[in-house]
Amino acid sequence: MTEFLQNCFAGLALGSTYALVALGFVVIFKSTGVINFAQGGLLMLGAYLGYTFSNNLAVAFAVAVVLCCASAALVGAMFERIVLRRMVGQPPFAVIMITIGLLFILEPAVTAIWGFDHKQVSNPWNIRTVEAGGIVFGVRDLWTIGLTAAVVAAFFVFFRYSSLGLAMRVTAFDPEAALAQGISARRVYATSWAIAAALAALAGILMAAGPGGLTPSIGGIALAAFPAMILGGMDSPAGAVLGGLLIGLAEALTRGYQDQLFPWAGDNVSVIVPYVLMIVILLIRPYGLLGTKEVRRV
Amino acid sequence: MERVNSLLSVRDLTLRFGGVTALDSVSFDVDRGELFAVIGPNGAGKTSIFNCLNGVYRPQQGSITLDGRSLLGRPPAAVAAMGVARTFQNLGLFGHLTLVENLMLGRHHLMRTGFFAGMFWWGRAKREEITHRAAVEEIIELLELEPYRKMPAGMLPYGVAKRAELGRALAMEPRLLLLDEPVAGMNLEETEDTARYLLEVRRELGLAMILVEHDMSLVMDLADRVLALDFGVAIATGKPSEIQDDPQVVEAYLGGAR
Amino acid sequence: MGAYRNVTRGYADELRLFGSPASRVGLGILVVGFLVLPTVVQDDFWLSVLIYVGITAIGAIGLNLLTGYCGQISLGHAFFIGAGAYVAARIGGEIGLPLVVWLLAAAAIGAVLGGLIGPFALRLRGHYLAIVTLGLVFIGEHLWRNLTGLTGGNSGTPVTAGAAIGPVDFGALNLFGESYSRNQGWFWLVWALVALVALLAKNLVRTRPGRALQAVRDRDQAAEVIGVRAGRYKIGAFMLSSAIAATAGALFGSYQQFVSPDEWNLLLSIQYIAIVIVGGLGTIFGAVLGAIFVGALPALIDRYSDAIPGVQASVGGEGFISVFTLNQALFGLLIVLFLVFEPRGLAGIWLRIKAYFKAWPFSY
Amino acid sequence: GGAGDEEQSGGGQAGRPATTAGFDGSTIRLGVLSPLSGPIAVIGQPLTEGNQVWFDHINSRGGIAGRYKVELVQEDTQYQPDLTVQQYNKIKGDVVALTQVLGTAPTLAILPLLKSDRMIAAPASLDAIWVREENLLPVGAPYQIQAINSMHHYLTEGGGNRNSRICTMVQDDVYGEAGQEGVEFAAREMGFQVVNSQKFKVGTENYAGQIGALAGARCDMVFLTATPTDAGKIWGTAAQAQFTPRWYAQSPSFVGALTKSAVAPYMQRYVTVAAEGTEWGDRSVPGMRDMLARVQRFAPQQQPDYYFVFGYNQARAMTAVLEKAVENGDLSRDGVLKASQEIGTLSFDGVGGDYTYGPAATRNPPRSTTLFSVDPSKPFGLSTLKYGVTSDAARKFQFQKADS
Amino acid sequence: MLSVSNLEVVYDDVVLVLRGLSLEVPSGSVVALLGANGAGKTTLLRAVTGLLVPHRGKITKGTVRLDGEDITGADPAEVVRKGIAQVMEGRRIFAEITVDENLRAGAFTRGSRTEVRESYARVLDLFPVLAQRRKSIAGYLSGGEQQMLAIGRALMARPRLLLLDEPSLGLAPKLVEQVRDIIATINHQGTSVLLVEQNAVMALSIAHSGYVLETGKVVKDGRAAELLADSDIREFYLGAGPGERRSFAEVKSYRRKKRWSA
Ligand SMILES: Nc1ncnc2c1ncn2[C@@H]1O[C@H](COP(=O)(O)OP(=O)(O)OP(=O)(O)O)[C@@H](O)[C@H]1O
Ligand SMILES: Nc1ncnc2c1ncn2[C@@H]1O[C@H](COP(=O)(O)OP(=O)(O)OP(=O)(O)O)[C@@H](O)[C@H]1O
Ligand SMILES: [Mg+2]
Ligand SMILES: [Mg+2]
Repeated sequence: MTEFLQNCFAGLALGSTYALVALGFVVIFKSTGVINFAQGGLLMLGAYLGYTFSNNLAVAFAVAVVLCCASAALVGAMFERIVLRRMVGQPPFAVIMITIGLLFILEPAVTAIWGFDHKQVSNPWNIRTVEAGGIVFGVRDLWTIGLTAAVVAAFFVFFRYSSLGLAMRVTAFDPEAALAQGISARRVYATSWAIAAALAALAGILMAAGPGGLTPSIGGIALAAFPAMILGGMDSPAGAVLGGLLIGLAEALTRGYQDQLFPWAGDNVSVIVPYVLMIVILLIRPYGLLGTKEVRRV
Repeated sequence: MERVNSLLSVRDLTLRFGGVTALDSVSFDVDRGELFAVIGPNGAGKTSIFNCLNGVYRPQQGSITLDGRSLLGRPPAAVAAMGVARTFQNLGLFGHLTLVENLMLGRHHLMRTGFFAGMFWWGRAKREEITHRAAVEEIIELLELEPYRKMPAGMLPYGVAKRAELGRALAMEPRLLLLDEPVAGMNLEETEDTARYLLEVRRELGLAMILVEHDMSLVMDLADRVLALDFGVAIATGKPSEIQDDPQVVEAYLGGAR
Repeated sequence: MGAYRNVTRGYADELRLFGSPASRVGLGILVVGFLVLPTVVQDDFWLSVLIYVGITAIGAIGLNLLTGYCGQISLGHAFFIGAGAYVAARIGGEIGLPLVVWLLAAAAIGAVLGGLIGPFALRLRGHYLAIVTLGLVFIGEHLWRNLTGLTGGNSGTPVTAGAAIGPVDFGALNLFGESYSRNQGWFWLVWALVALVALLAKNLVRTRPGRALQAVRDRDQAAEVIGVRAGRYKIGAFMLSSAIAATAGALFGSYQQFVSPDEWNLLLSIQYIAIVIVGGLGTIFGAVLGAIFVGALPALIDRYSDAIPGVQASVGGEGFISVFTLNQALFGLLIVLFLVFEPRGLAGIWLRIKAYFKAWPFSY
Repeated sequence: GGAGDEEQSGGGQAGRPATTAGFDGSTIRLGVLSPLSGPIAVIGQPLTEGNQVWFDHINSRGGIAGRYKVELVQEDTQYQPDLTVQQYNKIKGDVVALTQVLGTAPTLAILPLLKSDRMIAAPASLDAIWVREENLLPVGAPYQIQAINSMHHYLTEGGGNRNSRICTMVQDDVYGEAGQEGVEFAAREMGFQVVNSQKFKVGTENYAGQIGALAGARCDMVFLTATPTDAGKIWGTAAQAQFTPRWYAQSPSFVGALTKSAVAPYMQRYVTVAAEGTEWGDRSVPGMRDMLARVQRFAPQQQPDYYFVFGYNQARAMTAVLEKAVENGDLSRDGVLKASQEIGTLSFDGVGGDYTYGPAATRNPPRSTTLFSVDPSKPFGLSTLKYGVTSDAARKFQFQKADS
Repeated sequence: MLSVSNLEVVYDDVVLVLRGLSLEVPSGSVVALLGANGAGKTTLLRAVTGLLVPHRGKITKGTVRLDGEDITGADPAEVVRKGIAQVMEGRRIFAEITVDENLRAGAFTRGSRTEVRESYARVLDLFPVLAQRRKSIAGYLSGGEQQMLAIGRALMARPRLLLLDEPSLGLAPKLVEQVRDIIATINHQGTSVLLVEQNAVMALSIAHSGYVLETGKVVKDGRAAELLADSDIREFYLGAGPGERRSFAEVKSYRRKKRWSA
């Protein structure tokens, strides 16, 4: 039982990270209708910025976290300023490709500045743990879960009380008609990119503060968060959180029990469990758990 | 009451969306060669009738038969193959394809070329392209669409696009033609043109047509019979002149403007 | 203006692919270039770059049929490429059947695997479908690592599939008393296949099935209503595109002579997406242009990196950025600039140039 | 000695080989195909630096045979097979041989080309399949040997016995499989059971599941095959879970930077690293003393790193081949290939194990492994625990040709 | 209030669509804009609201002024803030959200919540159907219902100047009358209106003045009553006078293709 709970905890911690990344995907999808392939690059950038603040500038870790989120947000907003505003009303395909282009720029830029070697981010958590009821809780994991919960709560409050959520959706759906309502597509894009980048940076610094330290491959987690986003429904923030947690749990539990449960499926089957789960759920619910159905009428 | 010359027969058609009853036990017949009009206020269920005929919507109740064969439960493509063609209220052209290609698509169900034959081009695929292209050119001529042949449909002026849609429907060589507001957004001149095309088509091909239209003068001038709907209920059927004076129709639909 | 330009003697005339004198001249130049290039550029580096580019172009044509023409985004292309490579390894290498057989077998198996997506293609739309196909890459990678008999597992497998058609062996070409290197032979083989696949694809998109694909892309419900079975064409597009992908994969494996499971990753899929978008969605020519751009540009930068200031050509050498890093960043930058300037891709630029010359003396 | 032909192109002379591809009569050019950027660059760069320092040293003495300077032609492969093929094609006409090709898949991808071009290459990985390939010039004891000797050490001096609960944790690729193969071979030879094996994908974010499973299996010892990023996370997770078996880790799992992380104390207590040669800075070993002097001279900024050592050793082996080829008066590809079969046993002066070359079929790689414990005060963070372990089982291990 | 002078618009850098067009919308008036398909009516509205950009269009000459202030090429969001709202051609409602949300999106630029609530109530009052379907997804509405929603959405912005692009399109005759009355009411409440219509009878019956557009140029303008009396306009837009309308069933297969220009 403790082992099971321990695995669940691991799943929640991992799922929280997924949720943050998936939330970033959703924010951008909601406002532009495209998948942002650069999310992993933003995450990587955020993590390295956090490293610089925490290690090179030696500010307190909490300050470093805030600074890295803020500066990542700035980068996101700048991207809108330089590139995206020119793409209003252009086909989504082109915009998707631009996010891929951005990824191709971000990755080498980060490695050109910080290099490829292993970095350790100074942070107060490291591998510290607390124990309760026979279960060991990693301090960083607890913080990850806590911060994710806080961010998600703030996120929902913000969307509840601002008209931005609606503005995002209508901009994604028909930027021109949104403009005609006085909704500035540019501002919507800038805001959503800033939010997504900040979320990515937070996920990045939280990961980098773990035992594994920081290497350029950190952005790879964005791939693992795809199923989380899809499973929840691409345009649903709540879905992203739910999807993230589900995927995290599924992954951790299969890792723990794959030997007992499906020894026939190959040694490392937990790697594909998120995708299998996603595919099964999509067959039942084609728009994810909480996504909105596309409207088609003739 | 069975009609002798009936092509389409709709009985007790009922369609609901959640709480909304779009169609409530609607029945009517369309004869061969008849121009049958459906009128009614916005949201009365006119387009929904078309969607049921086409197989886009599945009605909860009722029956639809074309020449004695049921249309219900067939997928839209199968209905098309049985000879039901249609134009759309909000334009249903394929925006990136040229006008000619759009019209050729109308002939899709009359052609056979599959993936393999298409890839290899020579032989049947080529012959088929040429014969059907000739048929399409006749329609282009009939509807005076010559100058727009190679233009992507998405860039056509509105009136032309509507005409092109009519052309695509005709290209399908249908037995029954469904027209959903063919002259909406047209000026008088274009409306006259469209009326002329419809009459010509009718004269030459003898098609049965169902016309949904809010332009009452067009309906009154062209239709043989009219069905008036309100909130999914058939409130009157009859000759245009009868319908025009029906108090229920005036109240629900025409208002002072008749 | 220009009505006389449209005078044709019949529809057959109008339907010709290379109808205008200009296009015939263009075709002639391409054919001559194709024949002569390997004898002029004997450099194995450039030939191998161009061979990879050609193979990629074939795969990209497949993806463009699916994504550009039928509107279904697929991130699973890498999976089918990989599958094709393994077919070549087993059928062409191990069993030793000839080129034509293993190419066709790869295509057939690719088509069957593509058909597996059918149920999803029918139920899912847009990005949801795209991410499911992404799942295919990961599930595929797991399979490739574990189906050791087929794939050699993690250690990969040699691919010894021969490249001979009858007596003509492209791996060691002997023609008219001249002997040509493996890379020369492969250049001819691959680019002839590019031309063949492009021609087949072009024929497809201008006939009934191709129009149906595009109708499904533009408006699938309207397409159904006029008699196009949208579901069938979606599945057909998946099958066709994966058949072509598998063919490209088989060529890839056979040319490289060795493949391992790490190669069929998401990056490869993304590269294909980049190619079709940069090249221009919905144009066959664009897929080829895109492949050349994406494949040859890095090679060009790599080759001439010494001339670029600030680039580090060797370990411990001068400079702050390595060739590849620069390469990747430049590549990203070019993609962004391109699409900001011309969202319709390279093919769009080409169209603009053509339009400019057609309209030339008159603006407006 | 050789025949006294005229010095002409086409025919060489003992000690005065004719010009050929990659050799213009005064400079010998050697290829390096390595990921010089990207995630694997952390390995490719020090390896290449190691090659370079050795050849700088040789050049400072006049070059090969005291006469011919060596120059490296470096190309970035990104660790991708297809790029490696392209880069190989780019440089093959310009080099005599390849002194480094990094990565199992990239090496396998150019192997057919090497064979048809009759070129030799020194692969920079410890795969066992290289041993029997004529066109390859491996150095060092393969991973299997490291694993077998680790098990030997654990059973004899590491506090374990045949009934200990021995487990493995390996990454899902060829490298991982090599470690697993070694442990399983040892299990048969030494008569113990592997009670639990975990595999993981490179770049996994969370190892709680695997660590949980290992802990659940009550492992006393875990043999780890990983790269540093993953190893750091794995040990971090284990430390958090308070799971404390004896860890034996294959050499590439470790990197000096790990000793600066919070996991260091845990590693100090529980981790043993299996590698070859001696610790960085150990002046009691002559080869290491020389190497340090050369690093000081040619690359003073070089951080301690055992990939550097590996590259250094590769260059040494290649030098022996070239010396032989020059002696034979033939630097052509065939000449170099022939020379590589004639060099016999080569000593690396204790920086690596002695390797018996000769024809591929009779090659005998080193069978010894040095075990290190983690010690942050050392230059590379490792201090020698036991130098040069050579178990009987390791001697018995047979090397097969890569089947094709 | 709105004054457009000498405007030239080019699409795609090549297609010249407006050729020196000038037009006035006096404060407090309803101005009708008539013209055949493709004459450039929609283009004019786009030029006023700054929505040319997504269509690759550009103003190459001329100015647009709102109350004397130059707003040529201004940011669309800015234009809405200055009090111009428009009902776009083709409805362009947001299909995937509810009717209610569509209406609220229309009020995006407005600050006061109470005022928004007032406008909301007023719109639902004008279009009772929308009140019934408040929670429905807008994309499933019938064509006419969508048109009502588009008009309602524009009204939510409480504009000073309302641009209407074919508001009667697809509406039932009775509703056309209602829309006409609504426009009149809005106008009485102080909003100026520029009305683009194919239904010339309807447009001229409430307009104070009107313009006729032909290939990007104004070919005729004047007070509504004058235009109603003009014989060409009667022939091409009104179908002669009431009672003397010729039946569509008797249209000759040839047409008099007269144009004012060219
Ligand atoms: N797919 C659907 N989901 C929900 N409601 C629908 C759907 N299709 C139609 N409706 C509703 O059914 C009713 C009838 O719609 P329909 O489109 O048939 O009207 P119509 O008579 O064509 O009106 P109009 O003249 O405005 O085009 C409307 O109230 C509409 O909102
Ligand atoms: N995005 C565009 N690119 C190129 N040409 C365009 C574009 N939009 C419109 N046009 C052209 O500009 C001309 C005027 O179009 P506009 O839409 O303004 O006409 P309109 O008077 O509103 O017609 P309608 O009554 O059909 O709505 C047309 O010839 C049209 O083909
Ligand atoms: Mg309707
Ligand atoms: Mg218009």
